[in-house]
Amino acid sequence: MNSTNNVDFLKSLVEEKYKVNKTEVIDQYQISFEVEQVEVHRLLSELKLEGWKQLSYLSAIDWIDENEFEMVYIVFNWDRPVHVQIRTRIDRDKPVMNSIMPIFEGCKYYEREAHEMFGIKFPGNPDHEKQLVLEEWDDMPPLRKDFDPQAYSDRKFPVREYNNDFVELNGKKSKQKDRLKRAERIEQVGKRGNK
Amino acid sequence: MESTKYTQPVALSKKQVDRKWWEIGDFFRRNSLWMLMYCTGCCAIELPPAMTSAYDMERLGMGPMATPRQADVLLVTGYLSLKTLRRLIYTYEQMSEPKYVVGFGSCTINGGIYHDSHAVINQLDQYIPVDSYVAGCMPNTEAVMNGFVDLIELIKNKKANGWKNYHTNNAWYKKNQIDALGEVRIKDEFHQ
Amino acid sequence: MELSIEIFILATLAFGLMAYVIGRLHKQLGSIMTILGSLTIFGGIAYLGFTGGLTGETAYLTFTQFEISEFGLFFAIIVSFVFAMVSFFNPFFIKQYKYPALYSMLFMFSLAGAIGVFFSSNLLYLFFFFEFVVWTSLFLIPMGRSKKAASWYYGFSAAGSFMLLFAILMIYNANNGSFHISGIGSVTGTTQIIVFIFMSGAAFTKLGAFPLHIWLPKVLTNAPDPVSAVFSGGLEKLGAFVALLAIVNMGGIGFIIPSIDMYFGQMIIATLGALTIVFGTLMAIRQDDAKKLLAYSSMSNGGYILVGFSMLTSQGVAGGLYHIVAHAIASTAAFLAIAAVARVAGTTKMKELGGIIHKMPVTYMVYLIAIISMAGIPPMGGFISKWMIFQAVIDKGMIFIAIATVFGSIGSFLYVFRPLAALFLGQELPQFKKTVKEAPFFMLLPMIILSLLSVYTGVLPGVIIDFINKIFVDMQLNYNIVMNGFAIEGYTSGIEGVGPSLLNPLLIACVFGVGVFVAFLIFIVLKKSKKIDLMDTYTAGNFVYTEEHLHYSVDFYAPLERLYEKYIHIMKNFYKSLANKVREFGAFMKYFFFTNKPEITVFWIVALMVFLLWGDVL
Amino acid sequence: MSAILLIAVPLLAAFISILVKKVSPYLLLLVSLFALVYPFFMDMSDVIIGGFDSPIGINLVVNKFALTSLIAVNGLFFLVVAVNIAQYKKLSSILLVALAGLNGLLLTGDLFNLFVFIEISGIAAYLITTTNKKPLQTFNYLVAGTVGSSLYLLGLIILYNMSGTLNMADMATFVEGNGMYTLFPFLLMFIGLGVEAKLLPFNSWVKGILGHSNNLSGAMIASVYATAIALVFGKLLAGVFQIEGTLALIIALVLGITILAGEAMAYASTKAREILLYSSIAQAGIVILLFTVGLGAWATFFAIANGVSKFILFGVVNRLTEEVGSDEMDQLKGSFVNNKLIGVSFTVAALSILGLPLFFGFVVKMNSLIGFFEPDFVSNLPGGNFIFPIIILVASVIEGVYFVKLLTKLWYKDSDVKVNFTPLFKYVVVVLAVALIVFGLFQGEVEELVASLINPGGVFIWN
Amino acid sequence: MIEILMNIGFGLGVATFGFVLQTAMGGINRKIAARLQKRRGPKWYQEFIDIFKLLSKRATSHGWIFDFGVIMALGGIIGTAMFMPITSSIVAFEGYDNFFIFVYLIAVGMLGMAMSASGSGNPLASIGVMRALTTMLAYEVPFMVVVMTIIKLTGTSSLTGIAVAQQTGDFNWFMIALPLGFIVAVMSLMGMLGKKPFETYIAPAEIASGPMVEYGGKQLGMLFIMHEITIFIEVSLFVHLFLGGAETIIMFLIKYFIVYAVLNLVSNVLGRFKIDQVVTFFFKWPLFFAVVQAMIAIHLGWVI
Repeated sequence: MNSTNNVDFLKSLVEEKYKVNKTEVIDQYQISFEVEQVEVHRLLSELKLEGWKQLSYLSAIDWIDENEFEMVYIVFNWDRPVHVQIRTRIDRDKPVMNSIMPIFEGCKYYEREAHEMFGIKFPGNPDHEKQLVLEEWDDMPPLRKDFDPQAYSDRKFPVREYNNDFVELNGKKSKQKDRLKRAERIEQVGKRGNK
Repeated sequence: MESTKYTQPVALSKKQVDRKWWEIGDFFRRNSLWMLMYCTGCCAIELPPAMTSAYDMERLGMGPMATPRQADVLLVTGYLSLKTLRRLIYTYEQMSEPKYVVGFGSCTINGGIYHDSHAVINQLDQYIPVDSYVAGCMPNTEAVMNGFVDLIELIKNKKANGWKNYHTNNAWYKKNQIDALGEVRIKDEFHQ
Repeated sequence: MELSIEIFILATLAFGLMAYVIGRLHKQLGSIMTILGSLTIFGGIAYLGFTGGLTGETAYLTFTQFEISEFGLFFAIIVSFVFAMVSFFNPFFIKQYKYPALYSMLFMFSLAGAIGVFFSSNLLYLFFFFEFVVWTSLFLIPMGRSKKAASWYYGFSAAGSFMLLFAILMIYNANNGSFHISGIGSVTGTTQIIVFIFMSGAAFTKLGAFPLHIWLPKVLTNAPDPVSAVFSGGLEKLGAFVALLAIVNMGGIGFIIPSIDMYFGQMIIATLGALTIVFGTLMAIRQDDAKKLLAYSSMSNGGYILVGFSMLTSQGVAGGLYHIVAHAIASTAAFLAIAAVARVAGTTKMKELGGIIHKMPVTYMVYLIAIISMAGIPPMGGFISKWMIFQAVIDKGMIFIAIATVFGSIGSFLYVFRPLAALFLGQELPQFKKTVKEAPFFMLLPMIILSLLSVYTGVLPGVIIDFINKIFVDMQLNYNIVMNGFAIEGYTSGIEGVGPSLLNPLLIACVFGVGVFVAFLIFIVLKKSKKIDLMDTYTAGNFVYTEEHLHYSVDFYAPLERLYEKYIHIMKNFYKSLANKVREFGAFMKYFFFTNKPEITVFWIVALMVFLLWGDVL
Repeated sequence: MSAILLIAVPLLAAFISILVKKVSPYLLLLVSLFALVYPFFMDMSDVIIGGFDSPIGINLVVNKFALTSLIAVNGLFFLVVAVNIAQYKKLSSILLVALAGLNGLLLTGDLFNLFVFIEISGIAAYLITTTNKKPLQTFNYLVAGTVGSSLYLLGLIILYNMSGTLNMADMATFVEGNGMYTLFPFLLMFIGLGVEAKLLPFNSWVKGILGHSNNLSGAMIASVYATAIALVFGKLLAGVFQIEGTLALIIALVLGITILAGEAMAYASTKAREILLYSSIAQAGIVILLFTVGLGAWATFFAIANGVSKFILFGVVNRLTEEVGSDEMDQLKGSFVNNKLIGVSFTVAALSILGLPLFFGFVVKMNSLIGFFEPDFVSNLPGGNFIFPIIILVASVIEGVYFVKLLTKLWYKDSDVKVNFTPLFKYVVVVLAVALIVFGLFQGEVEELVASLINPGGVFIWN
Repeated sequence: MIEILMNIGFGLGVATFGFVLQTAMGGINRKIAARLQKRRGPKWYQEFIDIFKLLSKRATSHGWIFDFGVIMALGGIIGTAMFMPITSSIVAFEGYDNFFIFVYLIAVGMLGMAMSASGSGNPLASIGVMRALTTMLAYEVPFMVVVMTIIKLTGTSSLTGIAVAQQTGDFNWFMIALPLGFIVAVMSLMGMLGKKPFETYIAPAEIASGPMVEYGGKQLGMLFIMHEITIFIEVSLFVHLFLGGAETIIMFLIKYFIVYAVLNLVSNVLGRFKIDQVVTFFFKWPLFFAVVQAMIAIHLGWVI
């Protein structure tokens, strides 16, 4: 029961029954499938029957360019040590994904965190709307790509103003000015980079 | 040089007597500074070397104490996220007067490497009065010891009255706190 | 002026009947009658007792004979004082009872019975009053929470008093037909041993000592609050009275154990007393109900009295007697304080109470003084008696009894402190902020008197020590407690050049006072501290807003209780199985003999015939 | 004014009452009142019947003991009749016969005559128990009763064959001489009377009869008949019987087991009537024990005290079961809450049985126990002087526990059913309760009464 | 009357002497411990500075019971210290220094502190008090058995009497005379002082310094004074009972220093027991040794 045929077993198991958009074997212990949003629940329950009882993680990836979220479910089987990642693409504007509470009870807090960080709604999970980590948060969900922490920080937290009185100190020219110019340049590159 | 001729002792006013008592109190206060064992951030790793044999904080009369009621010095070691800041303010208000705050590391000075994060405040001074800072991103132990000696000097020269400022311009501090944190004492599902 | 004790007994009965009659018309008036009655009785006995005005002849109750003895007076004054103090509480609790008028009457009747026991010189009529107390107090119990406690109480008390009766009849047989109380001393040989066993059995049941203690916690918890105060303060002293007669009056029983020069009988009583102390303390520590805790504490203090008496030295017996006084006052005060809290808060469970001190400070001070005396801490009376008992135990060199007494006294710190911390101090629970208010004046009065008395007995023991010396003279015991100045002379070891160890309670109190004054000075000189609310406490940075989370009262001594949790139900299960055996025996006999078929009778007739003729004719 | 009237008048009245039906209850009342009052002023001489003097002829023994027992039994009889006459009119003739039988039982000095009166009173008893509407139980009672009396007759025949006389006094003198031979007949007679006196192995009928008793039969059997039989049996045991050797052992065993088992059975049962009947078995055992041991004087008063208390207890419990429907303790709970007077007298009766102070029971129990511990007392039962007092004390502890359980249930729970008692019954019960208290308080007078039953030497005068 | 006042004055002197002595000893021992760890350690008078600093701070109070308890605690302990004999001749109240007074008056102090701690409304304080009382139950029983053996042997329960008995030679020091008893007494003393193995009730890591959670400023200062005087009482009790008291003050100081230093060093090395381990520990070996010692000494009379 070495790990290679585990991966083949999985591939055969999933690809026959489900329309798999993309499969990727990261290494002998990790495999990821991308399936349609509708089939996720059936696939997860089948994997669970096969032995993948543990829901290791549930989160989302924000593809802002394609205006989509990618939900990622990682399940793990203790007998056949393979991490299976189930990925689906859901719409970004109205992100709704049915909760997998009936299959994996443990997803309650993951879904709550996903809602808090990405704003994805999970009907079926009773308290997914509640606040989990962020206290008194008054802005858009922070892990969305279009959220700018720098702006938030500047807006909320005053920055210490330094007075440049010690430009010339006992004869040596202060390097303060070129330091500021370099910081400015880095910032520009940072902003342009992700456009 | 003052003259050494004997002069009639002049009766001190009530205020002056209190002043004298306060100076004596300062001597005791600066020679037995108890720090509160509350390591808020990553600079706290610098405290054990300060206590052990190389630098020995105890010879300055400083030792760790468990509760804010007993402690004099609040060491703010490292970055301060919003949640930690709320607890820090609550603890600071529980400490008995006169109390001092020492800011460790650049995160308390100008936000340090987390200056652009949405969760970390950039300047501790806005929220609670800080008496002395120790610069450096993870300041060296000598720097930490210097910070303590600076604090002792400040107390000696009667300049370490951050706790007085907290009383005098309390409104300003409170406003800053509300701006940054929204509300210091939160009431939610986890805090009935 | 001369008055016969019989007048007092009849007066109490008359007060009882009056209380009943008035009680039928108006509840409150009936209970006020009990206050007047018990106060006059206590005043009369105390005043006449001290001025020697009490006489023993009987004009109306001709069948009984009374004799005014010092130790009878000692007990009568204590018990009537306890009754008087507790009666102040009756008017406030009368509304809760099903039969208020009957309650007032039986309250007075049990007082009359108790006085009768202490003064009667004819043993049979000592038993008459003993039984009278049993059934009058029996009907007081079910007026409280549970009904089963009454049958437990009657089962044990009946067993105890019938043991006493058997002993009395044995004495009657041995002294060819005389019931006089001095007959106890003049019994010899095996009858003496039998009488000793049965009388100490009776004492054990009434005191609630180790083997026969099951009823005490059940009754004191479930009886109405004033009744449990009367039980633990007053009626338990009947057991002490019988113990005094059995252990001390009869002198040593059995052979003398050379190494600790104690009689074998007294040794057994001492070990059982020590077991009572340890068992009472261990059980008291784990109780959650304050009344049950105090019940076990009075059981453990009963153990101290037994250990004190069984030493048969002047220190020991005097310690036992002094402990009766100190314990009566302290446990009555403690019970009354808990009753005052229960009246207002509705429950005595420590889980549900907290922070009562903020609304009932005086009750708190009374309870504090009571537990200081119960734990045996210096300025109060309990310390002197425990000091004397320790001296006696050391003088005898009994190690295991010493361990038990020390364990008991230190353990008493633990269990007396539990209600203090869980019930009075700690966070003030919101539901009690509105309902709880300080007890009315007439409830505070007896409590304050009791606390002043326990302070008095702790600081100036002179009066009680003289009284105890008079008792020793009256009982022809060659014991004596020497008092030089204000100090009590303790244990003189007879090693030359070494004086007796002195205890000067007045000096201790003064020094304690000076210490407190110095501390108060230090406190006043320094800066005034800022008053802050109880909820503003160090919670390691967490924001906690509900009082229940910050009040520590459930399972107060959890680590200690875990150590002996498995062994606590042994005695209770033993008695339950005993009761079941009797029931099974009855059921079997019923099943076997009472079937509808008459042939059973015919079978037995034939069987008896065969059995009879077995030897001779066949 | 001889004592024979006590038997003759009731018989005559019984005969008349059959003829004139509608006047019979008043006749019954009148005659039982007469039977109660007459003993006070009839003369104390023995009555010879039919001219033959004592060893041959039948004579009625009238002495202090007979007088007290007559007053007691007739008093209880009158009370039972007075209270229940309204309900059981048609039984009056049988009751008259019963009255005659009981009086004969107590008076007769002749052993065969005793058998005759046992039969008469027994038959009246069977007829009274028919009112329980439990034919099987009455049949059992009939069988057991007849077996008992015929055994008694068999023993008597053997004795008569040996001694040649039927008179009790002569029989007593004859038995002194040759005790050895009289063991077997005495055992027979003991068993015979034991059935009626409810001793353990022979009393299987008691549960059926008293378990389902009603107002009349309960009080009649439990108090009147029990007292009468106990007193007669006691008279025989104290005077006639010669108890030693294995007979003594058997009697000791039977009595000991009866007392302890009676209490245990009462403790084990949950029905109110069952508790009372087992307690009366135990009380009967104690009374018989006191008579055999030789403490006859106090035994009589013990029986009378028990009779009075049982009258109150059974009367009240039967009335309650009639209203509530079942006599299960839980159903009866709280029934004294709304009729306190009955409750108080019930409690007084119960405490008097327990032997608690202030009540007649205490005086009786204490003095009988003291009797055991008299310095010069020797009991003819095996097992020394101290076994039986211990048994009595242990029994009274068990008795105390179940009575207290009963009392707390009756007093301190709340009940829904409102039970009302007839004013006459209330009046009678209260008078008896007051009597119990009065006798309990004035112990001096009670002692004089008892002293009259003992001759200076301390021996109980039975004839 | 004057004589009594003189004695009380003398007693107060003894109490202050005790406080000063113990605070100095505390500072010195902190320096010794530091030097063992190759660091300079605080000034020897550091403890004085700590206490006076606390007294100079502005404290917070949770109500009258919170303050009354502290006053009663300090008062009780000062009262106990006034009875303590320094040497067999210097004692405030001649003949009244009975052993039981010390055990029970310390209890007043403990009760006062316990009362005000649980009055402060902090659950950690109540848990600390519970642990303190449980530990007291544990270490007190073996100690009392050993002391009872001593009282039985010497015939008197007054400390000066016991010290004189050891000095004048009819017993040599009970350290030697009752070896097992001495070991038990050392363990109990460590329990009494609240030194490291039995420090469950001031466990800074678990329950944030136990009963002293809510104290700051002057209340904490007063409790520190009380703590110092309590240590003085317990150590000098130990010295009088086991090391034969002292003829002169210097002897007393030396013995006092040795006992306290040794205990301090031992405790610096050890970790901390859990609370039920403390109870089971004391009721296993120490109690067994105490009983064996008592048996041997009293009934068999073998005293070295």
